[in-house]
Amino acid sequence: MSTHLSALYTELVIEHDKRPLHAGLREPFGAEVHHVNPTCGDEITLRLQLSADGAERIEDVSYDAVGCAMSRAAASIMADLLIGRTVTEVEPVRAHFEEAMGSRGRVEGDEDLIGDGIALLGAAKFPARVKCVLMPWKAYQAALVETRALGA
Amino acid sequence: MSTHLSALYTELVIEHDKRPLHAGLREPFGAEVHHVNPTCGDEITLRLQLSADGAERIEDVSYDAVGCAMSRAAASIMADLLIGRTVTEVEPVRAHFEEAMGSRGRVEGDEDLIGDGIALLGAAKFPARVKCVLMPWKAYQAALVETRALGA
Amino acid sequence: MSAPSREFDVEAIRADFPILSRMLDPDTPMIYLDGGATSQRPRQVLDAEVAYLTHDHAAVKRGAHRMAGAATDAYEDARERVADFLGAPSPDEVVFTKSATEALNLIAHSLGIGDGSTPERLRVREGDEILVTEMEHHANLVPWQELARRTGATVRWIPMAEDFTLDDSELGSLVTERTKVIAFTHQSNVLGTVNPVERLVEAARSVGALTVLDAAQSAPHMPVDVSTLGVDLVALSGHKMLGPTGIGVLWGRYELLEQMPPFLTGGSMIEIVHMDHSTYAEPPARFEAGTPPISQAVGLAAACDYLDALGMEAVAAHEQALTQQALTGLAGIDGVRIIGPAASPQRTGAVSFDVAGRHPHDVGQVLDSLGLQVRVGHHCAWPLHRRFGLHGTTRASFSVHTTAAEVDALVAGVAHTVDFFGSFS
Amino acid sequence: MSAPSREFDVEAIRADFPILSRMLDPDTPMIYLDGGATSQRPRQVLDAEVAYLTHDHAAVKRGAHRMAGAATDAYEDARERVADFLGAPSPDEVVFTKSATEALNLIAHSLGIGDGSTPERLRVREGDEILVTEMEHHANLVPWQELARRTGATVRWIPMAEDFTLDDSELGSLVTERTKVIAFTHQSNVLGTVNPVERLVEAARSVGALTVLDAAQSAPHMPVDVSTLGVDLVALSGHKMLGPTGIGVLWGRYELLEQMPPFLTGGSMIEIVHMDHSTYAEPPARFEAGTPPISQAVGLAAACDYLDALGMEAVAAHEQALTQQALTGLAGIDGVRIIGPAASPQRTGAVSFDVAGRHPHDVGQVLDSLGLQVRVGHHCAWPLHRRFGLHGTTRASFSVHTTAAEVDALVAGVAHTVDFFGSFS
Ligand SMILES: Cc1ncc(COP(=O)(O)O)c(C=O)c1O
Ligand SMILES: Cc1ncc(COP(=O)(O)O)c(C=O)c1O
Repeated sequence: MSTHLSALYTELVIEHDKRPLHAGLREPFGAEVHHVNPTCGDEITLRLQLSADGAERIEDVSYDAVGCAMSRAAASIMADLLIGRTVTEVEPVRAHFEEAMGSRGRVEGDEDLIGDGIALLGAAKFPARVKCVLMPWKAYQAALVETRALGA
Repeated sequence: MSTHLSALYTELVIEHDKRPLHAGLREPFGAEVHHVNPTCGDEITLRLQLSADGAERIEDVSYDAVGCAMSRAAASIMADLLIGRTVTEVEPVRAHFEEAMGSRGRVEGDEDLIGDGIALLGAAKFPARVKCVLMPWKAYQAALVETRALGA
Repeated sequence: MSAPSREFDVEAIRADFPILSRMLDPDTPMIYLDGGATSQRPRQVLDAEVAYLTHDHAAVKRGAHRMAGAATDAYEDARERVADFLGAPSPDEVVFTKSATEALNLIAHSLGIGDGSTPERLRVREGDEILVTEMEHHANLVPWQELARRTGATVRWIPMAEDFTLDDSELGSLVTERTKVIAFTHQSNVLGTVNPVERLVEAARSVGALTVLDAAQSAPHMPVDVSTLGVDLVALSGHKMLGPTGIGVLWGRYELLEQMPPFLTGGSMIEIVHMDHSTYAEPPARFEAGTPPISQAVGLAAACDYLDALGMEAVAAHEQALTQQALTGLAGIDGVRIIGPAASPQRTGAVSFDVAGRHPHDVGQVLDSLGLQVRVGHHCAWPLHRRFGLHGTTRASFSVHTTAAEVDALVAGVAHTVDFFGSFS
Repeated sequence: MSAPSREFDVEAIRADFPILSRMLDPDTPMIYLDGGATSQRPRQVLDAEVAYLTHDHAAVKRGAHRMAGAATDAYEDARERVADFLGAPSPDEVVFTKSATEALNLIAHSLGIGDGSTPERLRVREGDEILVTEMEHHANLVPWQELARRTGATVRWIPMAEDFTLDDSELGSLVTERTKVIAFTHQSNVLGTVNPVERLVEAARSVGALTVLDAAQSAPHMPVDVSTLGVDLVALSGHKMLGPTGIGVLWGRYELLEQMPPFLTGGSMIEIVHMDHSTYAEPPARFEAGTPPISQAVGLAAACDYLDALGMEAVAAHEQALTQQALTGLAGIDGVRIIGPAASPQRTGAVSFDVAGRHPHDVGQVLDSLGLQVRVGHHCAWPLHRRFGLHGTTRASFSVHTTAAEVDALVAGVAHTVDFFGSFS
C-alpha cells in the first residue's frame, strides 16, 4: 500500500468517519445552511447556534454530512473544535487549517491549534480532496454570516 | 512574375473585366436575382429573359457585377455564351465549365464547349477563386429556377 | 481473462499512445481507465495537428492567399473525413462545435429562437414538450431545461426500470402531439446501457417530433452510422474519441440545418451585414461563427483515420470483451454491486459499480494509489444516481488501448479496496 | 526603413516559428502578413501542448485520480497565467471560451435571458439600447443585433469620421438613460484605429451602462491591463496571440459574472441537477459547460509566457515601427490609398489599403504570387467598408516575427501589383 494512502486514511480519520462526533441535526439553531460539492455530489447540512449574550460563543454545531470518509471526518473534527469556543477564539484555528490544507503539504500544521485536524492534512497533497475537507468549514462560515445577518 | 499569375490574368480576362459584354441591367426580364459572396463581399445582380414560346431560348442575360477581375470576366463570358441559345443547349456548357472549375486543374476544359471560358480555368487551381468564377453561373441557375416558377 | 482478438493488437496500439508509459510513482505505472471522461491521443493525432500547424496554418475561408487555401483545404478535408466516419451523406451536414455540450446547446437554443419564417417543427414553444430520459448526461438535460424555461415548454422524461434500462412501458402516453423533441443518449456514460434508437425514432416519427441523439459515448466505442440510425440530429465530442479537446460535432439532416436559425453569430456565418440587420449563410457555415477549431478539426480527422484503421466493429468487440471481463470479475467481489445491465452483451466502454458502505471518492483514492485511474462521483448524471438512491458510483471505462491485464488489475484493485477499508477496526 | 529595436531580436524570434521556413514555390519563401486573421505558433506553444498531452492529460475538475489532478492543475494554472497577463485581480474572473466570438455571444446571450433575480443592469429588455461603433468586427455587432431582435432592444452606433476614427461628436445624444451596453473594439482589425477607451467608459458610467471591450486585436499587439482600462467585460482570442485555435477568453469583473445567468449549460457548470430544475455553480465554472479546451488553455498560457518574455511594450514598439514603415512606403505608391488613420503613432498590427481601380482580390492574388500572404475583402467589417464606399480592402498585418525586410517586400509587391495591372492595354 502506498504511503500516500496511509497518510490519508489514518485510524483517526476512519474512526471519525464511522462514529462522527456531534452528528445529526439539532435544535435550537440560529441558521442552517446546505452546501454541495457539485463535482462529487457531497452534501452537508449544517446548523449553528451562537450564545445570545453577544460573546458569540458557539453553543452548538449540528450537521448531516453525506460524503467521503475525509469530508465526514472533517465535519466531525470541526464540530468538536468549534463547540464551546467563541467565534473569535476559533478564527485562528480555521485560518490555520485552511492555510495548511491549501498548501499542498508545504505548511506542516500546528497540532496545538487544530488538534485532530492534523490527521486530515494528508489530503493537502490531493487537490481533489482539499475541497472535501474544507466543505464543512465553508458551511460553518456561511452559517456564521447568516446567523449574524438574522440576528442583526 | 509567376506562371500561375499569367495563367490567371490573361489578356482575355483583363479585356472582359475592362469591357464586359452584355453588362448593365436591361428590360424585359423574367426574373432578377441578387447573389453575394460573403467571404469577399462580391455581388452580382442578374436578370434573365427567356422566350415566351416554351423553347426556353435565352433572349437576354443582363447583369451588374461588382467583384474581382475573374468574377467580372466570368459574368461577361457567361452572358456571351448564354444569349441566343436555349436552356437545354447551354446545360452541357454549364455542366462542363463547373466540372472543370471544380477539378483543381485535373479536367482540361473543352474550348468547343466553353469558348472564352477556357481563359478562366487558370483559377481552378485557386480554391478561393473558383467561387468568384462560378458565382455568375450560380446566379444564372437561380434566375432560371425563378423564371420557371414565375412562369408556371 | 479473455484474450484480445488476434487482429486487434493492443500492444501495438499502446505503443502509439505516449502517455501510457507514464509512471505515477516510481513503481506504479499509470493504468488509464477514464476514457469515458476524456480519451488519450495517439501519436498520429498529435503529429497531424503539429504537421498542420508547422506547415499549413492560416485562417480558413477568409483568405485569397495560398496559406489560407492550404488551411481551408485541411479544415474542409477534415469535415469530409468526419462525415465519412459517421456515414453522413454530405460533409455539409457536419458542423464543428467546441464540444458535444456546445452541439446540444446549439440545437436547444436554435429551436427556441425561430420566428415566423421557421417551420413549426423547428420551434419549441409554450405548451410544447421535450422528452428526455432519466439517464441523460447533464449536457443532454440542462440545455433542455433552460429551453423550457425560456419558452414555456415542459421537459418530460422516460424513467429508468430497475434493470438499468429505460422503462418504456409508458412511452405511448409520454409521446404526444405536444412532443416536439425526443433527446436521448445512445449509450449511457454511467450504465453502459445502449438505448433502443429504433423504437424511440419510431415513436418520434409517429408524432412528427425531432430526434436528438447524444453519441458522445457511442461514437468512440461502436459503429455510428447516421444514414441508418434514423435520428435527425447527433452530437459528439472529439476528445472522447482519441481526438483533441476543443472540438465537437453536430451532425444534422441538411433539410433541417437549412431551416434552423443560427446560434452563435459573428464572422464567417453571415451572408450580408448591415449596421441594423444581417442575413446568414447556408449550413454548415451558418453554425460556425468566428474562427473555428482548425487544428483540432485536423486532429479529429486523424482520430477518425486511426479508429477506422482499427475498424469500429473490432473496437466494439475488443471493448465488449473487456467489459464482460470486468463485469464478471467485479461481480465476484463481496459488497460490490454493478450499476448497469450486467447481462447486456452490446455494452462497451464503461462499467460502474458501488462498494457497499464506501463512498466512491474513497474507493477511487485507493484505486489511484494502485495506479488505477477511474472516475468517481455522479459522472454528470445526477438524476440517474438519485433515482437509484446513490450519491455516486465508481466507473472504469475502457479504450482501444486497454488490456485484459489492466482489467485484471482493476478487479484485483477493487478487491484490495474492500479489504483495505475492512481492515480498520 | 527603420531598424528593429536592439533588444527585440527578430531573427531569434523567427527561429521559434517553424512555419516561417515554408516555401510557397521553390523560389518563393512565405511571407506571413496575416497575423490579424490568425497568428502562427512558436515552438514553445506547440511543445507546451504536446508535453501536456503526452504527460498529464485527463479530464479536469471531475476526477479524484492523480492524472485528473495533474490536468486540473495544468488547466487552472493556465487560467492564473492568463489572469496575470491581463492584469486581472483574480483568476476567477477569467472564463475560457472557444473564441472571442463565443465570449461576445456569451455576454450578449446572458444579458438577454435574466429573470426577476437578475439585476436590471444585467438585463437588456424592450426599449433598451445597445451602443456599438460603425467599425466593429461582425463578432461584436451581429450578436448584439440578435440580442436586440430577441428582446426588443435597439442597436445604435457611433459613426465613423472621415479621418477613420470614431466621430464622437454626438456621443452625448447617443448615450442615454436607455443605454444598457456600450460594446466597442479596442483596436480596429481593419483601420488599426485605437479607440478612446477612457472616454467611452466615462460615457457609459454616466448612465450606468456596461462596457464590453473587444480586445481580439489589441491583446496580441499592446499591453492590455484590465485593472486600468475601466471596462467591465473583455473578449479575446487565443489564436490571434500566438496561441491555439479553439480557445478564447472572457474576462469580467467578478461582481458582474457572479450575477450573470449562464449561457451554455451542461456538465461542470451546475451546482445541483434534478430532472425538472438545476442550480448553477459560481463563476468561472458557471460559464464553462462541458469539457473545456484543456490543452488549448495550456498552449495559451505558453503564448502568454512567450509574449511576456518579449514584453508587450517592446512588442508594441516593434509593430508600431513596422506599421509606420508600411504606411510611409505604401503612401508613396501612385494609386494606393491608406484606409486608416495614417498619422496615428499608437496603431499597431494592421495596415489596410485600396489600390485604385483594382479589386482587393486581384491585388491579393498578385501579392500571393510573390509569397506575400495578405488578407483581402471586408475583413468581417462590412458596414465599415460600406461607410467608406469600399467593397473591400487589402490588409497586411504584422506580428512579433515580422521583419522590416518583409515590410519592404510588401511595399515593393504593391508597387509591382500596380505596374502589373497597368501593363495590360
Ligand atoms: C453521454 C455524454 N454526453 C455528453 C457529454 C459532454 O461531452 P463534452 O464534455 O465533450 O461536451 C459527455 C461527456 O462528458 C457524455 O458522457
Ligand atoms: C476585432 C475582432 N473581434 C473579434 C474577432 C473574432 O475572433 P475569433 O474569430 O477568434 O472569434 C476578430 C477576428 O476575426 C477580430 O479581429
